Amino acid sequence: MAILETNELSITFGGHVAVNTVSIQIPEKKFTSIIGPNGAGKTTFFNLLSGQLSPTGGSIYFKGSEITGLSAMERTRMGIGRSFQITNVFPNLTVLENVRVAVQSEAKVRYQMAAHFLHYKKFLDKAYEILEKVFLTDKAEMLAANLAHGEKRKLEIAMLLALDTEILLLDEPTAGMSLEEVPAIIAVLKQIKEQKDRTIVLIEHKMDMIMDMSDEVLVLYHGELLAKGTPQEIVENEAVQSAYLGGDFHGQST
Amino acid sequence: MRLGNIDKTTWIYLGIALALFIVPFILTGRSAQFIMIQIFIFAIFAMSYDLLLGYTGIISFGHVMFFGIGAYSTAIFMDRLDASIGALVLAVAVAVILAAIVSFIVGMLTLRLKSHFYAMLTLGLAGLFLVVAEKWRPLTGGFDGFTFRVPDLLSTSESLYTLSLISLILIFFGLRRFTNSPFGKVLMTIRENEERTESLGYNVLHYKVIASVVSGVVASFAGVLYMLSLRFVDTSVFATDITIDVLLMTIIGGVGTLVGPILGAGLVELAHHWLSGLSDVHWIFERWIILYGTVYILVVIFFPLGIVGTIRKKMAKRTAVQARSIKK
Amino acid sequence: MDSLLKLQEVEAFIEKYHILHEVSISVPKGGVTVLLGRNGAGKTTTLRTIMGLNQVNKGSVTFKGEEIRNLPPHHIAGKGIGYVPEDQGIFGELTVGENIRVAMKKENQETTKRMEWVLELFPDLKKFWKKPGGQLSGGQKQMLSIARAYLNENELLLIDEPSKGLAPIVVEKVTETIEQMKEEATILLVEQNFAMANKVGDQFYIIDDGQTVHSGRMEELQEDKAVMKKYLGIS
Amino acid sequence: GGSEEASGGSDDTVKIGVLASLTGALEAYGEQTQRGFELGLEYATDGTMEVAGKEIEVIFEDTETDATVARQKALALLEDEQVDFLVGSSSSGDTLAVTPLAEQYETIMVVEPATADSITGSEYNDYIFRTGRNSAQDAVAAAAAIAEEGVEIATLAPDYSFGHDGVAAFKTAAEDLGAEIIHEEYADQAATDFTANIQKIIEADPDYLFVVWSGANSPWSQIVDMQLQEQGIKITTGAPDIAALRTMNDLVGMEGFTVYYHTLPDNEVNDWLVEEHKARYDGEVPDLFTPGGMSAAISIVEALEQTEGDTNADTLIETMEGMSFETPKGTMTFRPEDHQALQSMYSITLEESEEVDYPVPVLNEVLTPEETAPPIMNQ
Amino acid sequence: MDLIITLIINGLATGMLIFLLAAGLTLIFGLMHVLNFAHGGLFIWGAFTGVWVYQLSGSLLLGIGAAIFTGLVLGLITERLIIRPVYGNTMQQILITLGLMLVLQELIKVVYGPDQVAVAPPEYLDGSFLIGDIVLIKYRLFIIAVGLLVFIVISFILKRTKIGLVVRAGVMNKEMVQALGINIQVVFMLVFMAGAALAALSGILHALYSGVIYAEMGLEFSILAFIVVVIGGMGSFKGSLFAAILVGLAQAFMAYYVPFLSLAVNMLLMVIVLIFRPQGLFRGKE
Ligand SMILES: Nc1ncnc2c1ncn2[C@@H]1O[C@H](COP(=O)(O)OP(=O)(O)OP(=O)(O)O)[C@@H](O)[C@H]1O
Ligand SMILES: Nc1ncnc2c1ncn2[C@@H]1O[C@H](COP(=O)(O)OP(=O)(O)OP(=O)(O)O)[C@@H](O)[C@H]1O
Ligand SMILES: [Mg+2]
Ligand SMILES: [Mg+2]
Repeated sequence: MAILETNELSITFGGHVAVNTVSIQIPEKKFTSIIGPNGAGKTTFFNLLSGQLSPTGGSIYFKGSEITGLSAMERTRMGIGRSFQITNVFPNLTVLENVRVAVQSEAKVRYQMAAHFLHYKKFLDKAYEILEKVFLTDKAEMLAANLAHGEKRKLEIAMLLALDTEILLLDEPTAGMSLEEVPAIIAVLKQIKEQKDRTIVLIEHKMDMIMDMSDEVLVLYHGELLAKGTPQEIVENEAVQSAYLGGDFHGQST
Repeated sequence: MRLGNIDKTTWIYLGIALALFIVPFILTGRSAQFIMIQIFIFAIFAMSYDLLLGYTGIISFGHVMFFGIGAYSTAIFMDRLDASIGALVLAVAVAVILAAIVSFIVGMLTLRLKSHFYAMLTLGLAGLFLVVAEKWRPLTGGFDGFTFRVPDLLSTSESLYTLSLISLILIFFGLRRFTNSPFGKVLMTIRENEERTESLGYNVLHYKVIASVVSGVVASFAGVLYMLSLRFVDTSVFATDITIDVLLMTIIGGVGTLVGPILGAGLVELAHHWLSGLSDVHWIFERWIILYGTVYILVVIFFPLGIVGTIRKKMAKRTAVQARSIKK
Repeated sequence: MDSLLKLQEVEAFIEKYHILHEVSISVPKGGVTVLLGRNGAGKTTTLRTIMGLNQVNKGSVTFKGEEIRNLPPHHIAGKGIGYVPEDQGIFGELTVGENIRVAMKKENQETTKRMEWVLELFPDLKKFWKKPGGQLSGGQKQMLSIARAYLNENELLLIDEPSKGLAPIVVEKVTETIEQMKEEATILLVEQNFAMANKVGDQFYIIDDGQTVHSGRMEELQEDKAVMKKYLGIS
Repeated sequence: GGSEEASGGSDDTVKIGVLASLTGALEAYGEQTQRGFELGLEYATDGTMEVAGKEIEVIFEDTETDATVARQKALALLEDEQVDFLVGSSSSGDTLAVTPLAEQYETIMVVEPATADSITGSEYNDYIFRTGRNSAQDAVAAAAAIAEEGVEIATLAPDYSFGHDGVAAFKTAAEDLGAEIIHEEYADQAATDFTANIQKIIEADPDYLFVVWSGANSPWSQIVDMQLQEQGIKITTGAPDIAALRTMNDLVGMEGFTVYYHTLPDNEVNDWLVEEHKARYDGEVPDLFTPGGMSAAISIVEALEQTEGDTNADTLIETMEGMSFETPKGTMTFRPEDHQALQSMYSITLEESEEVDYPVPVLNEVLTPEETAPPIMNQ
Repeated sequence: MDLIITLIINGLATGMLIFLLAAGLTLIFGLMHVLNFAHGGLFIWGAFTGVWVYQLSGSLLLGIGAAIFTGLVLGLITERLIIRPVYGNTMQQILITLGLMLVLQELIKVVYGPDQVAVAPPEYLDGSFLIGDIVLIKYRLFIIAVGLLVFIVISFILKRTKIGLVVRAGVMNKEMVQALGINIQVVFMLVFMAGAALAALSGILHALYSGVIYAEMGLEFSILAFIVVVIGGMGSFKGSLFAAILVGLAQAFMAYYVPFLSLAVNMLLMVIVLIFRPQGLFRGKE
């Protein structure tokens, strides 16, 4: 069953059609990847799904009900969470606080004005737990602004995990992350998907990762859906090869 | 609540608060107490400003309008009704409700937009309030203003001192709890990155409007106290100068700290008083404003985060450096 | 071999944090030197320090034999060092064209020619010439940043993770570009994409916890499985 | 509070606290008051600085033209210094913030030179005496200078209480004299462009334009530029202090009135004032509010002489009500009903002068205290 | 009809005066994102020094020159000592420039005395033409001309040179601009000096317009300048010109037709613009 579905979804930025009548279904509890050249409209597509942008045409359905007009905040509350390609954290709060706020949102403690936040110790525990998963525990007390680039990426993932939404939209989560840590992060994501039955949608340029994890791959090209299928089908697709993968990819996955 | 749960700083603040209750016994002159009262009032006002500026990241150039609303409500009720506690309570109620309504409307109008719109819209509205106070002369006495009496209970300097101090303490601890609550923590994330807060599932507009209402209400209460101490009202309670003063108090003390604005209020009032009092010493002090302005400049250079902010940062760093060296 | 850029036991602090403990790097003229290391090791800080964007507390940084430690960044840039920062450093409210214009040191035939060459390489930039840089896609930003650095005739280019966020086909292009640039300029490259680093790199340094811990020729590194595993997590 | 008895610090001194704007926008006024007050004490005590065997001590405090500061300084004077008299202040707001304290501390306050009618009107209390003229007096003087049967007058005033009060009082006075107010125009005090206002006045086509203005941003140059006089509209206003007279170069020939200009009054006190002032301040002549400061000092010394040094407020009130005293502006009398000093004003014409670079007021007629008596407004 | 023309011309002149006042602010705020509350201080220093030299020498041109020179010097000192440490930090900018404003305003009184100073335009700009019922005041025509000139010159510089780009880029990412080999500090300094010089220029022009100058006028008018900058859209030069003229005309017409609102016209205009077009009239159109 499709948990998230778009119907002829489009957006135009002053003449430039960034996403062009894309209709897709994202199957529940599966791992879907979106690939495509730079500027193909992947991030924009995410922005439409998560409510950062509103479409100029088409509609979006979440679990069968239309969410096209809802705000980003409402969609998060419904269960659509995302991470950002350009790291987008709270720079002058500590790493721990960054995650804690996401935990708090997940616990739906939103308008509590009279109690001290330390009364919510479980938030802290949960936040630490998540930091551990992404190898950031020793940076917990550091201001997010001072993190190295790769560390910020991990914080992005941590915040998304803390939200614990039904569907996780990940925009190039491992860009700039050290080679040794990429597999570990992948493992975390896989684990979440398996243990918690989550749906994951991933934008990536790292083909080996895509090949390894995806149940299905969607290819965007110039804002349009160019192809979809299993990883193997996609890699063998000639259109995809010439538009995206380039000369080195002839079926093999490095 | 168990006492053991209260953290160390709370005890320190409580201690200072208690010590302040003793001040009137030492400082018996009414004019000295008047200065203290002014400090308390402006400390309250500055804290309300800090809630906006320091915690939520909203700049207001017209915060004085809430102060003025409090001031005029009090003055008019004291003058038109009688100088009784009942009338005062009514005045406070009206002040608070009016401030809440105005801040709510302004907030709804502008807080969905980027920060400086709130600043300029409040500046504009404060200007309009000033014009209204100017023009509605039967009620406000216009530019010249009018004097009035206050309830007998509050006519002594000591009782007013006590009232303002108690208000300051209650509001300080109230706001401290408010900013330390889960709600308050979200305010800080809004200051840092509004869109991200939204995408974490928080309704940013609600938070900002609530913060601006709370801030407006507290500011109007400061206006009430101000009137009780001054017993005279004119249109200057809507003047931009007051906003600027309170802005300076907040920044000098350190935004986002709550204690900072209190310290800032104390420093600004005392420095002002002290410098202007020096004019007998040397002619240069007749131009004390030059020194006063210089102080602002020096504070920024030497205490870039405000006094409290800079000190806190220094302390935080020391602990961090210690922690690191221990780790190694 | 004559080294173009030389860092000797450089120590650097950011505010009070001791970030670089002892970094010694020698970049020979011509060719590509790659800096490797895990997240937070201090690679970016090293590049920034060379560029004068961080203070050097100890040690020396020489460029063509001349001490450049703690000179203002624009002086350092003026000596012929170009920089492609990790976060791309795009001026978000300026259009693509304006971003490029700001970067041009001279507006003469030579630079115009270079510009045309880069635009050919990244046609997206030409397409979005009038679009504010902030609205580009992540990869387009990366292209713009590289293009900017290539415009001027620099002797040394510091490039921080250029392949990050680029589609494979573009990574190929960037790899080509770097190989092209190599002809005219020396390159100091930070890269997590090992395949790419391996392809373009001549020699390497590994930084770990603010220290240069290992160096050698790129071909040697591939052989040295132990080092690869220890510092780069590649097995 | 019960313990707030007004009693002099010690028995053989009389303390006087003077509040004035010594810095800020009104500091020129504050300085005039200060100089006048010092000279006045000297004059009234023949240089001994003693009255009825008591030494006089004066403390000047700067209100910064801020009501809060004024109140705080007044409290300091009343409490810490235990002054026997308050004097001041340069702005009506500062003064109104302080007058209730005079009542509370049962201390006489001589208001000088704040002009708001409400000080001796709606906000009156028994402890307040005013040597300064009030807005209504200005208005009556202005009317006396030009109004007569059949004259049509338009007014231009700043759009706040000072302007509105002034015009209202002027209107009453002028209409009493048979003139007609055919147009009232109010302009933003901080306006840079008065074209619209002046245009409307031109359209109303009066015989006279009466201007009430205070504050630096004056409409004069524009009035001249719009060629009102050429279009048959005569201009009249109160002549201001010397600094502001410089802005009125183009208004030579204008008829109006003034509170004071040093050449106008013809009496010994003024002669002394002008001479001493010049001697002491580098040849400068006393300005608009200098005689006011002097009058305030003289009134206090006079009262103390009559009470033989008794500073008890009730005694003083009794003494001062109806008391007349000689000032640079001739005889002043505190009207018993509202404690406003009735005083001479001067009907004048602005004329060019050889000696100075600004137009000087030349006397047409002295308007007697009775002629310029304002309505009683504290009932 | 005559009336309308008179009102329009005078409204235009007021508008130009306000534009000149806001131009320096727009430059500094629009390009450098510095909230310069000391703008009014630079304005009065231009006014007082300019008037002093003008009255001493009898030449308005010298007076204007002196004002501009004062602006440049003060701008230089201010930028180096006061502004440079606080780029990018709005709050510190507010505090430090307000401090400077107080100092500048008070120093005027030390140097030129506390009294207001009266001044009239030179003979050739004094007086007015009366054409039918239309009053044309010479000095106002002069102001309109100067305003247009300033607008054209600045627009030209911003369009034709890289300086506007460099400054804007420098504000967005100072380090990157430096890394591109540009000495951004010098560029910032020059722009700030230019802004200060514009403030000072508007000071002397304003002095002759209103006939008197006094130390406190600085703060009063800088708030007006801020309003204009906001209405026009922050940093848009065209916007400032347009907004200033709008405010000038609104003042003129409101004072004539709806006098009871004339006190509130600036604020009202800003409130309306903020509510209906919060980005300002011209933002994003350039
Ligand atoms: N806010 C915006 N305004 C105008 N154009 C935009 C905006 N956001 C994106 N675009 C344009 O839409 C196109 C798609 O951008 P998008 O960021 O979705 O690409 P992407 O597929 O995520 O690329 P990458 O892999 O490089 O991140 C690009 O050409 C980009 O310039
Ligand atoms: N302003 C700062 N304050 C404190 N620590 C900082 C600051 N900036 C960087 N650091 C720390 O310095 C270390 C080195 O950072 P740097 O950005 O050089 O790493 P990097 O090797 O480039 O990592 P990445 O591959 O993730 O980009 C990191 O641990 C980072 O947390
Ligand atoms: Mg993208
Ligand atoms: Mg890095």
